[in-house]
Order: sequence, then structure tokens, then C-alpha cells
Amino acid sequence: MRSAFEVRDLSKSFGHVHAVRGVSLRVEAGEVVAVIGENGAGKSSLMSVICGRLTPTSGEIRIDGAPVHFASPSDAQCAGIAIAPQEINLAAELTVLENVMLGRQVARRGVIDWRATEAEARRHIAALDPTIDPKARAGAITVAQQQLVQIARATATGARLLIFDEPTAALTERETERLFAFIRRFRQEGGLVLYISHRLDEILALADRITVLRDGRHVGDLDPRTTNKDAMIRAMAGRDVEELNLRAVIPSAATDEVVLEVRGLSRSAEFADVSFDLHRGEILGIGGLIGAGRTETVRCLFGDTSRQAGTVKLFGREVAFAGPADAIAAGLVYLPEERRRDGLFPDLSVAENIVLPSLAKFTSRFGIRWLDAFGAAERYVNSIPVKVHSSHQLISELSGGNQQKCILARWMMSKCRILMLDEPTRGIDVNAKWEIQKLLRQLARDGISVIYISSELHEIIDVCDRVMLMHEGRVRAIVPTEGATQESLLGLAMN
Amino acid sequence: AAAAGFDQAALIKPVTKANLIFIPKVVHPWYDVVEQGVKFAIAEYKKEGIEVTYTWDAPPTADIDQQNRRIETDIGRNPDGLAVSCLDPATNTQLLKEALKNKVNLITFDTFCDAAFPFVGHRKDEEDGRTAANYLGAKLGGKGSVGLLVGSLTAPNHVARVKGFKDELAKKYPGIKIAFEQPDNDNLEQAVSMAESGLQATPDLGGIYGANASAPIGAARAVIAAKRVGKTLVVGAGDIPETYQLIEDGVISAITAQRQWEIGYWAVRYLVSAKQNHTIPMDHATGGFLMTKETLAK
Amino acid sequence: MSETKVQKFRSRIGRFEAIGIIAALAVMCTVLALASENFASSYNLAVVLRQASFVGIIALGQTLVLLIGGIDLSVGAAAGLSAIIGGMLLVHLGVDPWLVIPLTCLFGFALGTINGVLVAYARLNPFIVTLAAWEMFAGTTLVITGGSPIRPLGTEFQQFGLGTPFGIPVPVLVFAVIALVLAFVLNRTTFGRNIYAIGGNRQAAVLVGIPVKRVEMLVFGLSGSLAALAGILYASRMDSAQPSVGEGWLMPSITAAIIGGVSLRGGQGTVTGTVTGALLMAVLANGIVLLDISSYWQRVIVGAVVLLAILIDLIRRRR
Amino acid sequence: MSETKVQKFRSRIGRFEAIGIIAALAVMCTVLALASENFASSYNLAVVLRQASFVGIIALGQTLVLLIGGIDLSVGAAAGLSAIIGGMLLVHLGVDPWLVIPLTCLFGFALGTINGVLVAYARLNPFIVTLAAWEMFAGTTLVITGGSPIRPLGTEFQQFGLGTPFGIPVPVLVFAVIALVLAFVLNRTTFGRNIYAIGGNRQAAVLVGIPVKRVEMLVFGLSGSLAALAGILYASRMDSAQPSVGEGWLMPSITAAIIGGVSLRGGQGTVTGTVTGALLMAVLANGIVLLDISSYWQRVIVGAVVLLAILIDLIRRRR
Ligand SMILES: Nc1ncnc2c1ncn2[C@@H]1O[C@H](COP(=O)(O)OP(=O)(O)OP(=O)(O)O)[C@@H](O)[C@H]1O
Ligand SMILES: Nc1ncnc2c1ncn2[C@@H]1O[C@H](COP(=O)(O)OP(=O)(O)OP(=O)(O)O)[C@@H](O)[C@H]1O
Ligand SMILES: [Mg+2]
Ligand SMILES: [Mg+2]
Repeated sequence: MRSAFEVRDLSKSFGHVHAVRGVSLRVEAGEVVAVIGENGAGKSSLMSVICGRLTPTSGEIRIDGAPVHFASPSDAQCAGIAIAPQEINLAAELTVLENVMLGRQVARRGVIDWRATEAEARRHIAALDPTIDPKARAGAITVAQQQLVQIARATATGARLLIFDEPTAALTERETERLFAFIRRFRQEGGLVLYISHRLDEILALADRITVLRDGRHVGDLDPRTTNKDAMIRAMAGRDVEELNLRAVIPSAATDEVVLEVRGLSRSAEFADVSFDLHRGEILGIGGLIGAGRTETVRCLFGDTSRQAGTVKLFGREVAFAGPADAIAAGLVYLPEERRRDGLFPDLSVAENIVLPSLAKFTSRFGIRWLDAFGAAERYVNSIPVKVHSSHQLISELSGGNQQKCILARWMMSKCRILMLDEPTRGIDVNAKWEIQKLLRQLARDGISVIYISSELHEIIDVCDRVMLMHEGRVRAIVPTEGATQESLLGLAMN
Repeated sequence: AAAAGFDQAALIKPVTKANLIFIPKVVHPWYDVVEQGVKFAIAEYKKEGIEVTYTWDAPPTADIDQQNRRIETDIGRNPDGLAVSCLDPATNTQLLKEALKNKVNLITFDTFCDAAFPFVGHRKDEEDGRTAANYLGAKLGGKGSVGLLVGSLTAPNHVARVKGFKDELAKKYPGIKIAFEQPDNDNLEQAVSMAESGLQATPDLGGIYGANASAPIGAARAVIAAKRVGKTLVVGAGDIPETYQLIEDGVISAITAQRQWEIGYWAVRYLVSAKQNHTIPMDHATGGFLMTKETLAK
Repeated sequence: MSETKVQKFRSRIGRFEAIGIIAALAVMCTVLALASENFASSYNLAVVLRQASFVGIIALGQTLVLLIGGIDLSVGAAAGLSAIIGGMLLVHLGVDPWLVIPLTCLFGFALGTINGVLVAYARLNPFIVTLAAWEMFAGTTLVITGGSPIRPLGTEFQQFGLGTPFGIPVPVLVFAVIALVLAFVLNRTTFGRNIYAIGGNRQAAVLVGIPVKRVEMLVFGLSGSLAALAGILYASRMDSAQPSVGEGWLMPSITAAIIGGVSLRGGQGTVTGTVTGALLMAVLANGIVLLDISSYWQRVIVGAVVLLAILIDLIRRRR
Repeated sequence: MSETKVQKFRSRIGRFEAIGIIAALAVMCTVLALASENFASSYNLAVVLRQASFVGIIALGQTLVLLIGGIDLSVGAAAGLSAIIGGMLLVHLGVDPWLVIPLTCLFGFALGTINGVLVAYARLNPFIVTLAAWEMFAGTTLVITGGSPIRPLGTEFQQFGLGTPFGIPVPVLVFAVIALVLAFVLNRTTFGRNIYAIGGNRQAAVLVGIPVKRVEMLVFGLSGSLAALAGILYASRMDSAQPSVGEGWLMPSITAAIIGGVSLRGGQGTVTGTVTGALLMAVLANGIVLLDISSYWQRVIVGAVVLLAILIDLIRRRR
């Protein structure tokens, strides 16, 4: 039987690193095939080969049975393949509208018909999220919206095979639903979809077939109608994994001591009258929909933006930070939600990315003691664990999830007293997520306080002691997570 | 009878005021001496009751386009006299023709540009080169080797000096070899480093000829550093205060110098005279001289 | 209604970034017109505009290169070499004056394309490639000419530099036409938008299937041909093709672009900005002469004014 | 065991990026040594090294600025102005020669810091800021000196430019010491690593608590003081503080850095690379004179060699 799309025995290596090893895969018309695997399993590399960004080391790609060769992404696009990549990859200075229509403006003999182009762009954006302003600068919209713009860019190509690489990592429920509606419609019209995600519920809800990768190898297929999350996790990890009730295993260590007291914090058009207390040893979750103003709130606390009203007391003393450096000096750190723009130093090694803010600790009269510093970094690389060839390779060579783990390690090893994490588990596989959450609970037990922003309410319920729900820039409720459910929290947020 | 009654003195127009604009090639101490001549002439006119003012519009850097922009702009200001030292005769000519068309009294100074414009200056670059060649050739006794720092390959006065030097050397001192010929672009650092390298290529170099003001100074510095003072003779063109010191120290043997004070003085005289409707010479050679330790002592 | 149209236009062409520098230019012109009676004379304005045109034409090519995140250090040398070639076509081969201009541009295009191939296909650093090209073009000019100019070019040919149809000097007209065409290309053609996309995020541009290398090569080619155009027009205006004529044009071409808001990192900048930048620098140079500022102080003043101009721009952006 | 240590070290200092250009330098030296018996003489090597030192010292400062993603166009003018100030201290105020050098560097630091403040705190474009500074510094020099050098500086002072302790010229020693210190600073201090971090991703650097603005200001200050050092050493070597001394140093300083692998976008580059770049350019200039290459062909040759050098680098990277 001829498949609409097929990959045969495909391999891709980067020097000594074999990212993809002999993977075969097929997608039929009207089918959504999910690809799952741990961080660094080779999912993104496989997709990069399929969309023409990378040339395979060996193996072939067939469309309707005929072998094809892509020298560049434009070849793949001519063959009807488009990708919404994992990392945000927009021209920040151009408008949303232009980014969506990049390289495919409606034009006659090279002259653009802007009105038609705009109409076309609006159609594609509206299909995903009508609240996005097509005239906004792409660099100025929220991360979630950027991700949606990137998806719209792929859908605008009119491709037959759409590849989504972790499209929902930065999205909340509402946008996810809209995206799924789109994908289902696309499938009904006979489209082909390759879908990558670490959110296993989504995959069970959406996929027609599941392909599992491990260490670059294709280790089997699962049927979403018969399989369950445990089986998927087992297939990805290649061993039995027990799920823990973290809060039961490592009980709350929250004390009465208030380490951070926020009263009436406001910034126009971002958030208003935000008040809460953070206790020593507590993990406080912040939940809400996109645009709730969570990111803005913590960035303001961090001194990255200035507040217009309100007071902040840190360890009982009122503070006003002139910039992040002050906040970090006071023991307050922040992990940004957009790792590539705000977190990564692409020209530096994995180890250095991790130790960078802690370098002062490893400095003696004869300069930085690199061996000690790297030793410390490596301990975190091993304990999380981060999948690296060597901790001296460039961080930009890591898989997306592994990059995220490095940035997490960066703050876990810095001896801070309050950790503010914005979507820390974005793009991280289920197993690693548990490892990280365990580490966080241990840190809390050791007296560190954590603010944990996540768009996945079940995650907040799993790790946090209390949760603050925000909606449209205001605090709606602060409740304990004990006994809460996703539905109950969502209800509190929306009311 | 009518002819006898015609008083030619009536052709001379009385002038009480004149404003002149001077455009040298660049801001450079060499032109300071020219300016002193200008000031002297103006002071003389003041005694005659003629109020002469002048603008010294020197481009801060030697850039052809910059100088041309100045010439164009200054034409638009309708001065009573415009004096230009041409950085690039090829392109300057066109603009100076436009100045004439706009009835601006014009004189070129220092560097000859085109026979169409009156000129006051030395205009003996090729001869200077020959003079230097004769001096150096005699000092070396007609044998050995010399190096050339030829300045800028596109500056006509540099090119003329080098041509004169080489022609004369070939004619009179065929025994002297030219060891190197390098363009220093009238840049002191380049002159130094080229002379330094050149001294390495030919360790027993007998002399260096520099075709511009920077070159002999640079060559002298290289000769000092190589500890070859007195063994490698430096001869050059263009004098500035720094040169005198080096001549006194015996590092530079001779310089073909100009009387640039005269240039400034006569430029003012001619421009005001032209306004008075006097006839002025098309070419006033102010002359040059060979400056050595002996002449300096006088 | 028309409000939104303007807004639409603005947001489409990436905001009206040049406004700050236009304000700076306006302030400067006003001050000069008050301080010197000669400034606003039609002769002087024609002179200023013509002076701005040569550097301006080159700066527009430079803008394209800067927009894709490159830099072209060879523009001045390419202008010089092309002018010499043009002069030789005219004088030695007797080619028709009207044909010389396009042929020279074509030659400049070829020169630029060499840079383009090395940058786009061999992925070499544009700074070094065009630096090497600068040396090689300037060197070739010397080798060909032996340092002497080619002249005279003849009165018929002079019309391109000196002619004033409708009272406007030809170089100014050419500059204006090129600016309009480029503004159209950059805002209304796929090629133009691809330039912004490449400069804004090259990786994304590759990913969406833009023929990145071809665009890059073409942009360097255009920069070369605009340099050639400026060079041959200058030769026509001066009635002589001069080997070292373009030497002083490199820095001003970059300065005009950057003062006009073009980013050295690519992806940001407008034709309006560069044109304004070129005008600003020309007016400044003119004003300094008109106001009889001491030669010694001139550079200090130029520096101060440039700084002031971008401070005005800063104040606008901060608001 | 030692293998992995070397590997570790290599990867730590950002991979051994300069190897290609070092190879190019080695090839060039070999060719020259074969073609000219004088090239390898110890005296000639001393000459080449001294010539490389002045531009090299400035190129190291430029490297720091390029690493944070900036550019410093004022280095040449800062060198000239500082040399003049140093000369005045020495000649007019009779300051002790040993004190003049640090005072001059301090002055240069102040000049650089002006740039730094405008770039880091006012967030102005470094290209324009340092362009304006270039004009203003060069202008100030002209105002102070009227274009004439300050001299003689005296034999005692000449030791800094002409002295050869252990047979090595002082400027070469200074260059070497600065290169070593900077290599240490860049690789083994937080300040140095912060420089790389800022150049790699400024926004992320702010968020990990690096005092970005302070580092940026300091880097411009250092660039200024290294320029001043080169300027005063050159003045000592020439026994005269020349107003125009630094004019020709700007482009070579950038070229040396970029040929040595420093990226114009910041975050990438090494001291070794820049030092090699400076040596390569000096050897090239020396070789051209030693081989007495025709004046007319020189620039063509320089361009071709520069291109070849980075092609060698390219071949290495492609492997
Ligand atoms: N440019 C590169 N150079 C070297 N190694 C690379 C490069 N790109 C990817 N790799 C390696 O290939 C492997 C697979 O990476 P890939 O990005 O495909 O993983 P992934 O399955 O998408 O993971 P994630 O879930 O974290 O996104 C990783 O070990 C990664 O380090
Ligand atoms: N009350 C409000 N009125 C108007 N705009 C708001 C309000 N609250 C938030 N916004 C807008 O929504 C955006 C909130 O940013 P963002 O989406 O990053 O918040 P968030 O809660 O952190 O969500 P996420 O992190 O999931 O993206 C801001 O750009 C802000 O302009
Ligand atoms: Mg991935
Ligand atoms: Mg957020």
C-alpha cells in the first residue's frame, strides 16, 4: 500500500551525536500522527529533516510513494509540507500580519496586494485566536500569542502535511481547544498532521496513532484508543516509572514567616492591585489564562519593570529594585518563560550557561576555578538529568527541553532564597518534570520559597501548597491546593 | 587726439573693501606659513586704506569630495576673491570654471591646476625631484641603492616629484639602484612602517627620498630606530617645523622647500588687484630652495 | 477614515521611524536659514541637494545591505572603479553617452555580485569580504589608470552631472527617482519584504522558504550598481573620471543610513530615513562653511550636531 | 587524561576559533621567509612586531567593544587626542615621564567612558555615538594643537617607544602583557564572562543579574584607555605627539579583530584571534615592502591575501 507520506529508515547525526537512527514513519490522509519521546529523543531533529531544514545522513522520504529530496525548506514547502517549529522564530520587528504571510504575500509579478494579503492573514489568525492584533509588532505580543502566530504562519502555507512541534507548550486551555478544533477540521479535509507534545492527555484526545521515539530510535507504535498515560510513559522511558503524589511524599514545609509581602501592586494595562504573601518554604502557584498578567506581575517584582503603585516587602524590609541585578543580590531570582529570547546564551557552553550567575562563588585570586564551577554544573546536569553529549557543548545544540532544564539548573544551584519560575516545565518531558518537581519540593523543604507560574492547573495542584488565581490583571482568589481540582480552580479564576 | 585723451588709469576701479576666501587642501601647519603671508599683505593694504577680510576655509581632512563641496558652496557666497589649492586638479577644474562663469575672481595657489586659472606657487615639482636626485646622487658618489616613498599615487605633485627624481637618477647616476618604491599616502605611520620594512629588505640602503612632507619625517624616524643615521641619507620634499629639527640633528640631509609665505602674500595682492581691474600674471613662480643643515644655520 | 488609512500605511511600513530625524533636519534648516542669508538661495539649495545626491544614492544601496544584516565597505571603491570603466568606455571606445550610464551600472552590479556570492553562498563575513573587495577594486583602479584621471569626458556627457531639467540638477532627480523606486520595492514587493525578513530573522526566512541566498546576492549587486551610478554621475559632473573619487564616500554612506534609523543588526530602516540622513549630513557640511566656522572647530561641531540629532530622535522614542 | 583536559580547556574558552587564521599566518610567514632572506632576521621580526603592537593594542580594546555587540569608531581619534594631552603633560607641565603614561591612559579611559555612558545609559546607537565622538575628539585635537605636533618629547621619554629590554621593543612587551591580561580577564573573571554573555544575549544578561550597563560603560572606557596607551607609545616612539597619529588606526583595529574571528554581532571572539589578526596584517604590510611589490598592485594583493586568509579559515570550519 502506498502511504500519502512516508519516512523510511531515516538517520541524522551531528558529528558523534546520533539524533535520529533509522526511523520509519508514515502518515495517511486525514490522520494525526503523534510523535512522543523524552527530551532529546530526536523528535525535533526528525521533523527538521522532514521539513527540509536539515539534510538526512541516510534514509529517504516518500510522498505518495515517490521519493523526494529537499535541499531547503522551500523545496519541502513546494511539496506541501510546513512546520510550526518548537522555538519561537519570528522577525520581531515586523508586524504579526507580515510574519504570518512571510514569503507568501499575495502578489502579482512581485508587487504585493496588501489588502488581499491582510485579509488572508486575518483569516488564518482568526482561525486560531481572534484576539491577536495583526498590526502589532511581533516582538511586542505575549509569548503565547507569538506561538500562535507561528502556527498561523504554517497553516497559511496551505500545506497538505502540517508539523506541529510542541505547539501548546506556552498555551492555556482556551487556545489549546481552538488549536485542536483547527486540527480536527484540517484532518477532516484530508490533511496530514505530525504532532509533537509532552502533554499526554492532549495526545490521547487528538491523535489517530502514536509513534514513540527513544534515543533517536523508533521503539514502537501505540493506539490511542487502547493505550493510557502510564503505558506511554513506560514506552518513552523504556522502563517502569512510578508516579508519586509529591505533596504526600515531601510534605509542605511552609512556615508562618512571611518572606515576601506584596500589597496593591499595579502597572497600568498590565495588572492592578495585586496583593499576596509568600511564606518561607512555601510553593505558591499562580494560575490563570493567557493575558492574566502573571508574567508581568513577577517581572515587576523582579525589578525588570517599575511599579506604579503598591509596596513590596522582602524579609520584612520594604524594597524597590532598580533592576534585576538588585533583586538577585537580595536573593530573589526569576526564570523567564521565553527561554530563547530571555534565558539562553547561545554562544556559551551548557555548563557555562548554568554557572553564569554563580561564577562569583567560584572565583579566587587566580580567577574563576572552572573545574569546580563545571563540576557543580555537571552535578545538576546529572541529577535532573539533562541529556547532553558533553557539558562543554554549545547549549544551542541541545534539544528544546534540555535547554529548559539547563536554565532551571542555573537557578537551582544559585543560592537564592526566593525562586520565581515562569512556566518552568515548558517543553519538558513527563519524567523529567517529576524529577524537577521533586527537586523543587526538596528546595522548599530546605527553606526556599517558590513562586510557580503554570498554565497547566494540574501541575500547580501537584506541586504547590497554595495557588493564586489571576484573571485580566487582577487576583481572583488565593486558595490551598489541598482538595482543589482543575475545574474548581478554573471556576474561581473566571468568576 | 581721443586716443591721447584716454587715461588708462581710469580703468582701475577704486576698491575700499574686499573679502577673500582661501581653500587650502587641508588643515596643516605648512599652510600656517601661507596664512602669515596673507596676513602680512592684508596689513599692508590696511595702510593703503583698503579693508581686506579673509576666510580660511580649510577642510579638516584631505578628502576630495569635501574640498569640492567647499568650493561649490563658497562660489555661492560671491566672495571678492577665491583662492584654491587644488587637492585634485582633475575634478577641481570643473568647479573652478564654474567660479569663473559666476564672475568670481579666482586664483589657484600652491598646486598647479589648469592653465585656465591664474596661479601663484612653486610649480616646479619635477625640478624639485631632479634637485633631490642630484643632491643624493652626489652624496652617494653615484653608487649604492636608494628607496622611494612616493606619497599618493593619485596626487599630481607627488607623481611629478617622483618622476623628476627617477629620470634624473637614471640619467646622471645610473650606478644607483632603486631598492624599493612604496606609496606612503602622505601618512606618517605608513611612511615609518614602509621605511622600516624597506631598511630590512636592503640593510645597506644608501638613501631614502620622500616625495611629500610626511615621508622624510617617517623615513628619518625609521633611520633613527635602525641606528643608521648618517649611513642612510634622507632627502625629501616639503618642509614643516618638525623637519627643521631633524635637519639640525643631521638625520634628514636635505629638503626641497618652498617659499610658501610668498604664496599667501601674492595671492592676496593678486586677488585685490584683480578686483581693482589690474592685470595679473597667469603664472607666478614663487620658487623653492634646497634646505640643508648649512642653509638652516644661516 | 483617512485617519485609519494613514495608520494602516504606517503600521504596514513598520512605523514611521524617521520622524525624529526629519525633525532634526527641519530644525537645522530653520536655524541655518536664519543665520545665513545664503543658505536659502536657490543656488545654494541646488548645491546642497546635488552634494547630498551622490552620497545619498550610495547610502540607499548601503541601506539595502544593512537591512539584510550585512555591510558593504566596497561602495566607495566600486564607485571609483566603475567611474573609470565608464570613462574608458566613453573616451577610449567612443560608446554613446546614453549607453555609458547603464553599462557602468551593469559593471557595478557585477562588482557587487562578487561580494554577494562570497557572502551568500560561501557564507563569509560581509565585513571582511567587502573590505577585501574595497582593496581589490581600489587597487584595480590604480593598475588601470596608473593614478591619472580620465578626462575630459566631453560636453555631451556632462549633461548627466550638470543638466538641470525643470531647474533641478540631474543627480538630484536620479536620487529622488531611486529613492521612490526603492521605497516602493521595500514596501510593496515580495523582494522588499523578503529583505526585511532576512534581516529580522534569517533563520525564520529560510524556514518559510524565502530564497535567502538569492536575495542576499541581489542586494549586494544592487549596492554595487548604485555605487557605480553615483560614481559615473560624479564623473559627469566633474568632467573627469577620477581614480580616488569614491574614497570619501564609504563612511558618509553608512552614517547617513544609520542616522536615518537603519540598524547595523539588520531588519530595521526605511528609505525616508536614509534620505533624510543624507540630507542632514549635506546640510550640516554646507552650514559649517556658510557660517564661517573655524576649521579647527568644524569637526567638534559636526560631532556635536550628529549627537544632538540622535538625541532628538531619542526623545521622540522615549515619549 | 591530558587529552580531555585540553578538550575541556578548549571548549571552555569558546572552542579554539583562531586556529584557521593562525594557520593562514603561518603559511604567510613561511612563504615570506622563503621569498626574502631578510624576513626572518631578528631585527625585521622586531620591526614587524612593533608595527603590529600599536594597532594590536587598539584592536584588543576594539575586541572588547565588539564582544558586547558594540563598535568603537573613536579609537583612532582618542589615541590622537590622548597622545597630545600626554605630550602636553610632559612638555608643558613637566610631568615625570613614568607618570605620563598612566595619566594618559586615565584620560583615554575618561574619553571612552563618555561613549560608554551614552551607549549604556542613554541607549544610543554605538555606531553613531562613537562616530560623533570621533569627530569631536579629532576636532578637539585640532583646536588644541592647530595641527602641529608637540615635540620633542625628550630622550628619557623615548625609552617607551624605542627601548628594547631583553631585546624586545617596549611596545611589543606592552602588547603582549595586555593580551595576556585580557585573555585572563576574558576567560577567568566574571567581568570577562559577563562581556561574552552581554554580547550573546543582552536581554538574558539583564535577567541573570549582570550589571549590563556598568559592564558596557567599563568596556568602552577600557577601549579608550587602550587607544590612549597606543597613542602615547607611538608618540614616544616618534618623539613627537602627532595630531593625526591615530587616523589610520580605526579600520585596521576592526579588521584585525574580525579577521581573528570576532563577530560584529557580539558574543564571539578571542584575544588570540585578534592578536593573530593584527600580526597577519603587519606581516602582510611588511612582506609587501620586502618583496617590493609594485605600488600599483599592492592594494589588489592585500585584498587577495585577506580573502585567502578567511578562506583558509572557512575550509577549517567546513571540515
Ligand atoms: N545542531 C546540533 N548539534 C549537535 N547535536 C544536536 C544538534 N541538534 C540536536 N542535537 C542533538 O540531537 C538530539 C535530539 O535532539 P532533538 O531536538 O531532536 O530532541 P527532541 O526530541 O526534540 O527533544 P525535546 O523534547 O527536548 O524538544 C539531542 O541529543 C541533541 O543534543
Ligand atoms: N487588565 C488588563 N487590561 C488590558 N490588558 C491586559 C490586562 N491584563 C493583561 N493584559 C495584557 O495581557 C498581557 C498579559 O501578558 P501575559 O499573557 O504574558 O500574561 P500571563 O498571565 O503571564 O500569561 P502567559 O504567561 O500565559 O502568557 C499583557 O500584554 C497585557 O497588555
Ligand atoms: Mg524538540
Ligand atoms: Mg506569561
